[in-house]
Amino acid sequence: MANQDISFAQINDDVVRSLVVTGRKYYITLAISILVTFTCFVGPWFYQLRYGIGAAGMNHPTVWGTYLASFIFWIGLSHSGTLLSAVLHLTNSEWRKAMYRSAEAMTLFSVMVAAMMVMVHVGRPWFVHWAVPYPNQMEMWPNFRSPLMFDVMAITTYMTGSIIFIYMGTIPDFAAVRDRTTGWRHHMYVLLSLGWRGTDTEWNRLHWAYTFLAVLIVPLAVSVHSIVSWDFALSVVPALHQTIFAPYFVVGAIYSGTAGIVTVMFVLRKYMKFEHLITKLHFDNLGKLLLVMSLLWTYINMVELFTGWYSESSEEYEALNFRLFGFYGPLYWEMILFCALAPLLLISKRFRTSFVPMLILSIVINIGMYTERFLIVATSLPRQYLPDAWGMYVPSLVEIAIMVGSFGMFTTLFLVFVKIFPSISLYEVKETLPEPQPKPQADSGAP
Amino acid sequence: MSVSIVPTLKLLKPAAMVVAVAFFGLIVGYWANAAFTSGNAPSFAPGYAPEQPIDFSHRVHAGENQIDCLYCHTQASRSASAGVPSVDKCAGCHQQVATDRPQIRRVLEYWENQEPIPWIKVHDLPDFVYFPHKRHVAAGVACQTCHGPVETMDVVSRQAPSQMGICLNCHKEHQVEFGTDCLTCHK
Amino acid sequence: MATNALGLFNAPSSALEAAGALKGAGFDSPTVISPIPIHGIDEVLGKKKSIIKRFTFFGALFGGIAGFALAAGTAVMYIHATGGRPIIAIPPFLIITYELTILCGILATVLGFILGSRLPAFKNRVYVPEVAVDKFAVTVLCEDPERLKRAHDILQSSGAEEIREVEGEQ
Amino acid sequence: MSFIDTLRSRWQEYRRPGYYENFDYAWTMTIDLDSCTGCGACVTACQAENNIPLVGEEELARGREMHWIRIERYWEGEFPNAKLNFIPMLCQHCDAAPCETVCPVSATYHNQDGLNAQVYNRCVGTRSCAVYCPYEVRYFNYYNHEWPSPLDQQLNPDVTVREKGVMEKCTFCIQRIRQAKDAAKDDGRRRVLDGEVQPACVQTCASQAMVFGNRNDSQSEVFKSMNDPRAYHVLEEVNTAPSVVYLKKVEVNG
Repeated sequence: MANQDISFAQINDDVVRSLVVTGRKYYITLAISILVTFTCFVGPWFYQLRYGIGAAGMNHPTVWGTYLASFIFWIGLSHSGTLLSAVLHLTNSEWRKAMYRSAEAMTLFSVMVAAMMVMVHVGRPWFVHWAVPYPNQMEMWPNFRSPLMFDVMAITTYMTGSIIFIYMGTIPDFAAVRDRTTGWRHHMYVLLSLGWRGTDTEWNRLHWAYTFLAVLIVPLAVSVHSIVSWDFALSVVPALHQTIFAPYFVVGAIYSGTAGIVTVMFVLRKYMKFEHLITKLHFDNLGKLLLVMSLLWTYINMVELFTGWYSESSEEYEALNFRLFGFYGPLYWEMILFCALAPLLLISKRFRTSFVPMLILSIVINIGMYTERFLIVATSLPRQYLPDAWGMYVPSLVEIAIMVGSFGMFTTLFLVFVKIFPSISLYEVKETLPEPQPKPQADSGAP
Repeated sequence: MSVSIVPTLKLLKPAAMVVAVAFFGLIVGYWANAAFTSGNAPSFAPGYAPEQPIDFSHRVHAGENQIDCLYCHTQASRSASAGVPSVDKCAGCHQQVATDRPQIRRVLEYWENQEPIPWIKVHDLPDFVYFPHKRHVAAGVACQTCHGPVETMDVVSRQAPSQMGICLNCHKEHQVEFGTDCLTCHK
Repeated sequence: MATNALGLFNAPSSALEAAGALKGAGFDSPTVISPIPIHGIDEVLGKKKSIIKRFTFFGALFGGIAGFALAAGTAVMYIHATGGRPIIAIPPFLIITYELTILCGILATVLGFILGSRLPAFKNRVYVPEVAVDKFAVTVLCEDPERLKRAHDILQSSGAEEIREVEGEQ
Repeated sequence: MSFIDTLRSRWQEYRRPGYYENFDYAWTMTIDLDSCTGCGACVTACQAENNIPLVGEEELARGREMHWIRIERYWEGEFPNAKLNFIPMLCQHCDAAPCETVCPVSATYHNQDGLNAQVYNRCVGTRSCAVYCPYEVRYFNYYNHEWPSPLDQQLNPDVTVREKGVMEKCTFCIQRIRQAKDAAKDDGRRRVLDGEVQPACVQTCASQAMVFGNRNDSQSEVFKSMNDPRAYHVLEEVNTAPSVVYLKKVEVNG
């Protein structure tokens, strides 16, 4: 909820200002992020396309590497936005209204970056369209029994669903912004708002459509990340072939996604000057959610260890041993520190309502979560059944560059977004304010 | 005061035209690619008819004089590739037949110099496809099925676009045992 | 083009009052334009039946059937046996079914929304930019000057801040 | 009614695991570990037969070896009593192969001859099959390999040279199987005779530790060999139903 003493008009002013008035800081950030995207993502990727996947550090037992870890990370980051927004919409939460738009945008862009990571990951991206069902002269269709095909279907659906969900929720705001802008912006918003007016019929239809979308999107979002987990869990690789993986990934995804929202909220609040709209209350609530997710995540992580430990099968045991005490052992303990211990600070209300510590914690959590994804790939595959084929995987420079570049790409997309989409939902924030009361009779009647 | 998206749409007419043309171009380009250049190289397109070192006419040999395909392309019934006849084969007849024509003299020149004629391959398959002529000749598939009416051509041109669908259709039509198994053609 | 009376209000309650009064006076369905959805509008203007739910339901149903048909049909069209599993393997195909159910459900909902809300607006529709900020407007189509006058009076008595005559479609 | 009957029979057909039931061949290999000397001739033969690139020292150090069959070496005991065991590891052509189910584009699948097929030109390079394979016998082309002249002259024309970004693995020398089938057809025989097909590794094995053949034919050499009491499958607990059978080494003194 926003502060109660701001007026409807002020919200319009704030949002239009955030779209139209652009400071030098914005352009500098945009330039840097575009530069990073090109030098760290596009460039190395082209090198890799010419040379082959050999440019990355993957080798014989560890054929999957950081590209896949980044893919899961971005998909995970995408998980909170739309899911949280839909759940909170269905439960009529007031505090959702000031933050859901940018959370959804985060979803959308991280799904896009994740899709790019798939392109980077595969050996022959120029044939990636073969994983799409379309009639062709070869009469070949994709293999729908494959967990990777589930991924293709789920992520396509999720991306489509997220685009529609964010767009539909923004139509009234496009209309509000349309009236205040001129030139090309005006024409863009005319088209985007579809000629929305805000009549009773329109509101009614929007409400129903939006609610149905939310209902459809909640199970979808849960399915997407469990399907991503099955890429691993449906194999017979020790330490990956686990039933806990689906909930583990879903929880991890919501966890890192919520931390991502905290980061984005902080940046929006600070640089778009939404201090009166995004308040301590939001950080408090998000902090509680983070705490819950962190505890859940820790629990599932323990269960994962237990099954390996109790099974006492030599390959499970070896994989576990390698993860905890092997070459990447320190990374594992870093992950525990960042994702299981550090978030315990959230128990304190004072911590939850202070902005900078929350920002630092959210970034720390996401570093930990990236480590988690990296460890899943880099400590399971090198220790499989046959010890002769054991190996070691270290990311190459190209891989690290592309990982950094993917952050640049995400930032670029987000920066473009904040200048086109009203990043605060105008009408829903207004809804949280006290309803305007009719003025005393004396004032009315004047034409 | 009223609202409508039509004025903006009208403004966008030129842009829409560009998009429409680009879209149309994309579709035409896709179609052209699928129909003519599938298989990556321009030489895989139907209608490819390179100029050969000798103006050899299949119409005269196979059409008018009714020489069997397998008389010259003997390898077709024995091995995977149909093969091009050696100069010896040409000389076998043309030491007697029509020796005065300039083109024949050139053939005999090759023969006397003990050099092969540098024929240019017209029908080519991608390298990852294995097509045994032997099996198909043994199964009674006419050469014309894939190569077209060669006996009417003065200059041989490519007929079938060598696409997987064509192989598959034929195999399905004739109910070849395990004919759609990938390993039948790819190995 | 038709003439419409449009009254601007600064509170949703007075706008609703005006709309109710107009309806009671025999005007056919006044339109309330507001910056936020108004609670309790159904009681004044009558409950609106939405066709969206049907779209969502049948879209999802179609998606489910199409999803299974896509997976099973394409598996049968070119048979590649994999991993000793049946060609039509139920558990994996259920996932495809699930995803396509949701995808088609979402797309059908969008279609339902577009049709149900009469968007996009291709004709000039009655609108004033103030309603996107903090004003609530009630507008009604008036065929002749006499009805315009009556609408004017009703709006006035309900406490309209400002009354305009606007050309356009409802 | 007949339409429903057809539908039902088709449905039952498609619900049967593996779909192909009455096929002529089920290619199988047995490897007698008692005879295996670990000489590595099979590795070399395979390399020559199947156009497998030599990756070079540098790539080898990065763990990107390429050989469809490898000799795994396992030491037992401490120095004075140390013992060395060998086990040649190649694609097991599992009947319930995990790698097949995961390929999104059906580049790898099971064919009617019991072979685990890998179609190179369909592969998009997700590398998931290599992750799913418990035997680690799938090898990936990390870049375009070159055969500097005159090595290019020894490439086998019957085998595709693989591009970068493509997964490859043992095919049981499919080109030889196809050739033998061709010869059988020319002779008007329905089946290949036992011993007519030999993959390069089997042909090369000096101690004749490997036997290859059709296990559907109860007269075949391989059928006898795989029913030896010493026979076992590697990683039987993963339930992949491999087509490669190992014969246990006979221990002399404990």
